[in-house]
Amino acid sequence: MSNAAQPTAKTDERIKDISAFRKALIRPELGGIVGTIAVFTFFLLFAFDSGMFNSQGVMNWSTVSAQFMIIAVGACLLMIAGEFDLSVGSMIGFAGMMIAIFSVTYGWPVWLAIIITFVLCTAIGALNGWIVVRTGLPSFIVTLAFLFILRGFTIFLPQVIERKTIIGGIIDVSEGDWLAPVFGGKIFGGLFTWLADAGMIATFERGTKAGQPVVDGIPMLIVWAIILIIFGHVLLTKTKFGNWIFAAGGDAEAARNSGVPVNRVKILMFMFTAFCATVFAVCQVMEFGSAGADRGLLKEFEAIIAVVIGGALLTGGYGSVLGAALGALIFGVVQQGLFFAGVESSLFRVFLGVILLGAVILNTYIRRMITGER
Amino acid sequence: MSNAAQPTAKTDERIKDISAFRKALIRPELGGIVGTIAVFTFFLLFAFDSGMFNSQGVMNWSTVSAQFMIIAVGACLLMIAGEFDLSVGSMIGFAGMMIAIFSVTYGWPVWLAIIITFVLCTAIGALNGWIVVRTGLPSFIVTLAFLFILRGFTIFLPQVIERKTIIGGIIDVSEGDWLAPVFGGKIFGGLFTWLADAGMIATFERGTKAGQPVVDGIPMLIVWAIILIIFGHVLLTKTKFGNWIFAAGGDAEAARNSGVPVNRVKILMFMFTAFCATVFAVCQVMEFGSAGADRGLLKEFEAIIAVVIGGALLTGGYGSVLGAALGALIFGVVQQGLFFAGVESSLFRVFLGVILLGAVILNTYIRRMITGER
Amino acid sequence: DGERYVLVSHAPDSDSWWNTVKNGIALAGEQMDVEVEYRNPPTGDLADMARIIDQVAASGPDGIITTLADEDILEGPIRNAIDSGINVIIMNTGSPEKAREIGALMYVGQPEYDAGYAAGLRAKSDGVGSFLCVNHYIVQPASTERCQGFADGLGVELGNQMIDAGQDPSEIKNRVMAYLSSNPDTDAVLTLGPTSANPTLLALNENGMAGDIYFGTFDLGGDIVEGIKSGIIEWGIDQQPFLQAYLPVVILTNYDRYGVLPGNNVNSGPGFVTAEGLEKVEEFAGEYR
Amino acid sequence: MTAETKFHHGDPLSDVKPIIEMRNIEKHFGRVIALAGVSFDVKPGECHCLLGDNGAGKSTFIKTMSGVHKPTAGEIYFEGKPLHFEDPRDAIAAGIATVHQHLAMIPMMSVSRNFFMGNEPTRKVAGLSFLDKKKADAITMEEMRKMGINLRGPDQAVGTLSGGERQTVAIARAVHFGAKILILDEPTSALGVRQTSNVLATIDRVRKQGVGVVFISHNVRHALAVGDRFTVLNRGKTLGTAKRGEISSEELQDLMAGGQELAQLEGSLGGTV
Amino acid sequence: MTAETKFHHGDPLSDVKPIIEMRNIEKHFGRVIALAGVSFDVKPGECHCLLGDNGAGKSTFIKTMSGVHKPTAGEIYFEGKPLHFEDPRDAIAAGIATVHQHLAMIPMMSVSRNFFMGNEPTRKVAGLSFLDKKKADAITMEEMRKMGINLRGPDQAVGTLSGGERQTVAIARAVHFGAKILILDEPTSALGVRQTSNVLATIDRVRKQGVGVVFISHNVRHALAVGDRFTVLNRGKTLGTAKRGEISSEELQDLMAGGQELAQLEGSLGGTV
Ligand SMILES: Nc1ncnc2c1ncn2[C@@H]1O[C@H](COP(=O)(O)OP(=O)(O)OP(=O)(O)O)[C@@H](O)[C@H]1O
Ligand SMILES: Nc1ncnc2c1ncn2[C@@H]1O[C@H](COP(=O)(O)OP(=O)(O)OP(=O)(O)O)[C@@H](O)[C@H]1O
Ligand SMILES: [Mg+2]
Ligand SMILES: [Mg+2]
Repeated sequence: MSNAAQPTAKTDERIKDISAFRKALIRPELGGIVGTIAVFTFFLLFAFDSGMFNSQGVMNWSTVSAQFMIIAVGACLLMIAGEFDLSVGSMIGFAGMMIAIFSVTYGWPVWLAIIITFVLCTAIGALNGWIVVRTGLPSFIVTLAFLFILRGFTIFLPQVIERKTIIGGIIDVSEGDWLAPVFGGKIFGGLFTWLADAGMIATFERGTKAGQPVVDGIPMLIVWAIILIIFGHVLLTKTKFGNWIFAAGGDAEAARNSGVPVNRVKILMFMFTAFCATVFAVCQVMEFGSAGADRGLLKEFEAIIAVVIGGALLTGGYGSVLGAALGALIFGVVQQGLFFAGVESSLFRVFLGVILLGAVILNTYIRRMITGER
Repeated sequence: MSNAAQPTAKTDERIKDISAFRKALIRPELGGIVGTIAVFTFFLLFAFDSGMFNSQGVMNWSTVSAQFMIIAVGACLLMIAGEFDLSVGSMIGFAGMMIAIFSVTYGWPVWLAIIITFVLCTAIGALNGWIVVRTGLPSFIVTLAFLFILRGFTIFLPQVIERKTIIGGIIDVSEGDWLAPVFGGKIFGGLFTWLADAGMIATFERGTKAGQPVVDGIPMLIVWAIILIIFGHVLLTKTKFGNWIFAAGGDAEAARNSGVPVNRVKILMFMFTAFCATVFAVCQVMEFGSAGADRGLLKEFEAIIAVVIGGALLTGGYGSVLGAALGALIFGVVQQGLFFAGVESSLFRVFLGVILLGAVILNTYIRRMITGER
Repeated sequence: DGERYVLVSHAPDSDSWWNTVKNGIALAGEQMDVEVEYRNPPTGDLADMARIIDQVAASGPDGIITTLADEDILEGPIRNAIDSGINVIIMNTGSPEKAREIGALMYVGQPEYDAGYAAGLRAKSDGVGSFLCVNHYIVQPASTERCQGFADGLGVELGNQMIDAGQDPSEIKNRVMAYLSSNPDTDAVLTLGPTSANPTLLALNENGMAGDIYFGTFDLGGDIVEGIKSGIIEWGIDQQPFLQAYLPVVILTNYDRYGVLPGNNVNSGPGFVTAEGLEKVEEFAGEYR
Repeated sequence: MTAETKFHHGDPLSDVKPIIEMRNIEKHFGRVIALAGVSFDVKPGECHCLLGDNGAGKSTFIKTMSGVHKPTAGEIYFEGKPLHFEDPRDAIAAGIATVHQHLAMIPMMSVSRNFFMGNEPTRKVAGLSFLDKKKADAITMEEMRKMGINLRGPDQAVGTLSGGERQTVAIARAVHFGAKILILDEPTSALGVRQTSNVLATIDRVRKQGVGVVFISHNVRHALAVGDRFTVLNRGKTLGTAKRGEISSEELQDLMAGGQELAQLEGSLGGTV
Repeated sequence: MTAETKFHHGDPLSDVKPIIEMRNIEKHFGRVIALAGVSFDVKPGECHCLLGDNGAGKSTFIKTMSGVHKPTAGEIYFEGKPLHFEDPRDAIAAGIATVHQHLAMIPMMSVSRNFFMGNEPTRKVAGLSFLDKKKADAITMEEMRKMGINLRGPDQAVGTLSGGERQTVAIARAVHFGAKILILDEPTSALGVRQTSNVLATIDRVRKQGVGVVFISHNVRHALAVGDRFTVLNRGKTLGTAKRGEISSEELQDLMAGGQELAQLEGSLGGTV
């Protein structure tokens, strides 16, 4: 009998159809796309002639957005895996300080300082993750503890070692280093010089750099942002491991029973978040040449906000790296754009709060349509 | 047949008994009690002669702890009801600023300013709660938005109205007001004078107040802390509504189906949290006579930390007000104690993080024993 | 007419001292009939400040007034602004030498270490040997420099005498009390601005040391002036933030309009404000002082 | 009394007024039409079984009855009067107790707090009303003992009870509050043989007290063992209501499966489902 | 073939080597002794039913078999060799597929991602291995069609499926990956008549392919319909294993209820449970 017993497939008369167009629209990034269009339309209308869209202005908000993107990619994957990390901001400060201490105070070669810092910080990320998976505590609490611990050390160590809360002079020591330009350099300098010569972008009018283009290349920060976004997106949507990330965040128990190594996935994502924070810190240190105890304050919230604006679900299992990148772009453009538009700067926070609420409500609506969740 | 069909009651041979002593120990406050004993033992041993335990020193850490207690009570009940509020810190700044603007800038009587501020702030708390229950969004996101919105207004409004970010002069305008001493006054002044005359507490030896007792009364801040703890404890454990708070946090859907008005409970708890934040703000404004845009920074975390150290579960449905009060006490004593003990002050954050982690792991262990949770 | 000048500070949103600066540029803007704007990194993160300078430069103002809170970070962006044809004046933190080096028109302000050092010398001559520095903004290099300068002026090690007081007034107050009760033989208290001075005043009032302990502070504010008047505070170091903001706007405007420029830097501080001649200070403390 | 069972069955006279009557209830969830017009009533002292396939809409239907969902269309008459339930509290106040399919117990709360959740006994002290914990504990212990479960103490957390024990707490609670209607949504699906028999016996006992019982099940035998009337739902519509004795086990099963491929199924399972 | 069923039943010869053999498995959870020494084996091509009361330890037992829990004591032999499962991945790799009582599906993920969760097909591109989404989608659609479920598309989220459909996805997944042992933990308890029959038919089909099936149920009739051997657990211990035909429905029920108050129960329910 066997096969005969199977009822033939049925279609459900109790569900109305939805149009293909609407179906194409329903994706996690939709909120981010709508937001991006809205934000650019707004600023094109109201701040077009404020310098926001000249080469320097574009580079400015691109750089700021790229910063947000770097930490948002890490936070996004971690959030999809069902956890989040409040220690990102402190990690940024800590990583920068470590590089400064290693290279300036101890005089190690900069490449070594960078590599050791990466190892150290991803190890701390792994520790975070290990505590979370071992104790089953909410990551909120565990990473909140590390927020304080890392910030404490970031203030304490340089005071003890150098009796300052800021350590400078990194640009000098990184002269000629092979690894430093990977984080602090710029690329496509030739292209911009050519553009400037062709009169397409502005040049400096005076000083040592007179005649050179005001924008003399794409900072590695932006390159890193693009690399990390592509990496994160491919990892999440095109690989086996990406499926595991979704599964770990969607229902850890179910995933574990289906053979997904949930603990490993979560710990790796904590490490990746720490890695992104370190990339952020190294780029910053290499660009500015100093590390301070105040670096990265509140960046953990900014990362989470960008990710949530980009459509990910705080409780895990749902989201997209492209969405998070768009969220970071919106965040960066709004933050810088409000300045360009001449809005009183203390109102920035009010806007941020309102945008966050609006984005999240829009995203919830979209997500309900996708998952048929109740 | 009916009754006959019921099997007789059985005892379970598959579960080992636990001793009555161990059973008595297993309570949400246990972690808090153990922590408090540990902390006091530590400081009695290492900081006894630093002035930490003379009348002035005791008053010092009591005041700090009382502050934490006031916001911890609100955060605790809200957390047990299954939500939390990241806007507490901003609310403190906002409430203080509103009082200052109403009383100093607009010249309203202080009692009116205080009452209107209470109404305004609890209304904002209700709005928070309403958005959370209506949209079903995580309270993390909603209150994070309000963290930014309220802080933005706290910075923006006084600048627009008074062209300052600190508004002072509240002590002058509150002279003779009937409501102001309820928040800013001290009680039992006579008792302390008597104690000093009897030589039981020290008197000032020099300066303008020579001869007066070093501690001249119990600040209303401490009185408020005690009132709120008692109120919260009775509400939670001795009333119908307390049962609803547990139910709402334990499983909102189940509670709703059993006839618990979950939405009302949650909104009321958001309002109570806002109320506690306002009490904190009013006491502070009345004591210091000024309101600043930077007041209350990071207080939301401190409240959550105290509550979590006190044994409550971040995910709701479990905890105790007494535990939260002990958590606040531990927090306050450690913070001040490190100063008395002369530990490098920037290490305070490191200690805080370590204590938080330790407390939370201890509490998890205790809770698993209670609930048989896996 | 209608020139546009932007002041970029390093202070977080909530720092009340900068208010005077805002009022200073606003008044200058009004008087000179130019457009003025104030920008700052919301959390006080200096890396964010660098971005703001870049951005201000992109918006093409006629001039930028900014601080040099950290040379390493800010030098690049400021140089770029200067090189793209924008006049820059350094205010507040920094030093005349550095300002000249990076090509700014001039420096208006008070070098922090020097101010601390001068205060230390003064305190030493008043017989102070040990002190407590109440640092309410420990992550900011300039704050630490003030404490360091003071210690060097006194000729003692800074060591544990600087505490991380936090920004909450109750915390500051209680930490000061805790420190003083475990170190009762401290000679002096140094606060770094109204944020730490006001709660410290209350702390001293409460533990009875008011008027007894040597109390000096940086920067003025309503309560500080009160304290000086009543003799609790020995002196306040006034760096005249109003001038730091007002003068650059006036100077830039005149430079742009008529090409005139003072030949020297302006040291707006340190000036010691003591109990003498307080009325004007009192009237405008927190707004223009 | 029929052959298959030894339960006493009431004779729900057709002239007895129903306690609750639902007429043409519809319920849509967005694009999903969960109920497309269902009529149903419950009379005092009867056990009315609601049967049907997965997703037929049984749970949705009883949720409109217990105030969890508001119907999209249709009327509800309670004791003859039209009624609107704003939320479950209203339904509970009117006398409708429900044991939901997914248990309405809170694991971290004690048994006695769970038992009285939403119905806490109070005691006035100085004009304020406080929870009467003593009374709550005593009643809980007593009721659980009656159901054959010996608690370690009223403070034991529900999380430490087995699934069957929790189910029993939920039923005991519903029975205790003297409801006029007791709704049980698949109370037996997760239960073992003994627990099932216990639940069926309880239904019988409650019915004798004049309470109307709505019993949802997939198991035809359980339904036939205690039911007085049987309503079958299929894809959001009623296929009709039958009285006890008017319908055989095979016919009922036929209806529940939607009547389609039944010949095949019947053959393959030998009528044992 | 017996009278009650028309299924073909294999004749598990006693000399066929079991695929997996569990000896004296014990499992303690802190103070709770969930399993107090259980022995069990599964032979290829047979359906071995695991029966028992609520909390008897059935789920706990099969979880030790599928690598979710590590046994506190006892040995596991897989194809004659002693084996330790560190986690479910090991068990899956060894060929043990499990459909857990509480579904192992993730509502927000698409059907095809769920189907392949933990077993994703990959494709090499430039030396790196990527998810082969096309293949996954095609297989999912095909397998679901075979089970009688017509998806809107492989990207449909599992959350939009009905409970019965989800159960079917879980079973289809387990069957697809060519397991040597298929464990089903109460697959039928939440299912309607038609879905149940479908699941039983699937068990039969899989068994014919030589797979050993472990089937857990509370329902004696479902068990008798497909089972070849029956092991009854009671309070963490085995009450014994019986072969098909050696035991009657009544005896089995007797054992499952613990044998105590059965006379009473039997009477009150007329043997209908
Ligand atoms: N809140 C909701 N939102 C959207 N659809 C819903 C909701 N609740 C139920 N449904 C849908 O309505 C239909 C009926 O579901 P219901 O739970 O009432 O079935 P049931 O008869 O109780 O099934 P079962 O026997 O599996 O418990 C299903 O298709 C279900 O997916
Ligand atoms: N992780 C765990 N921690 C503590 N106790 C557990 C755990 N898992 C199961 N138990 C206990 O072990 C016993 C057996 O549970 P199990 O789930 O195996 O029963 P079951 O036979 O599957 O019951 P059911 O028929 O209700 O599914 C129960 O008393 C249960 O409470
Ligand atoms: Mg149902
Ligand atoms: Mg089970």
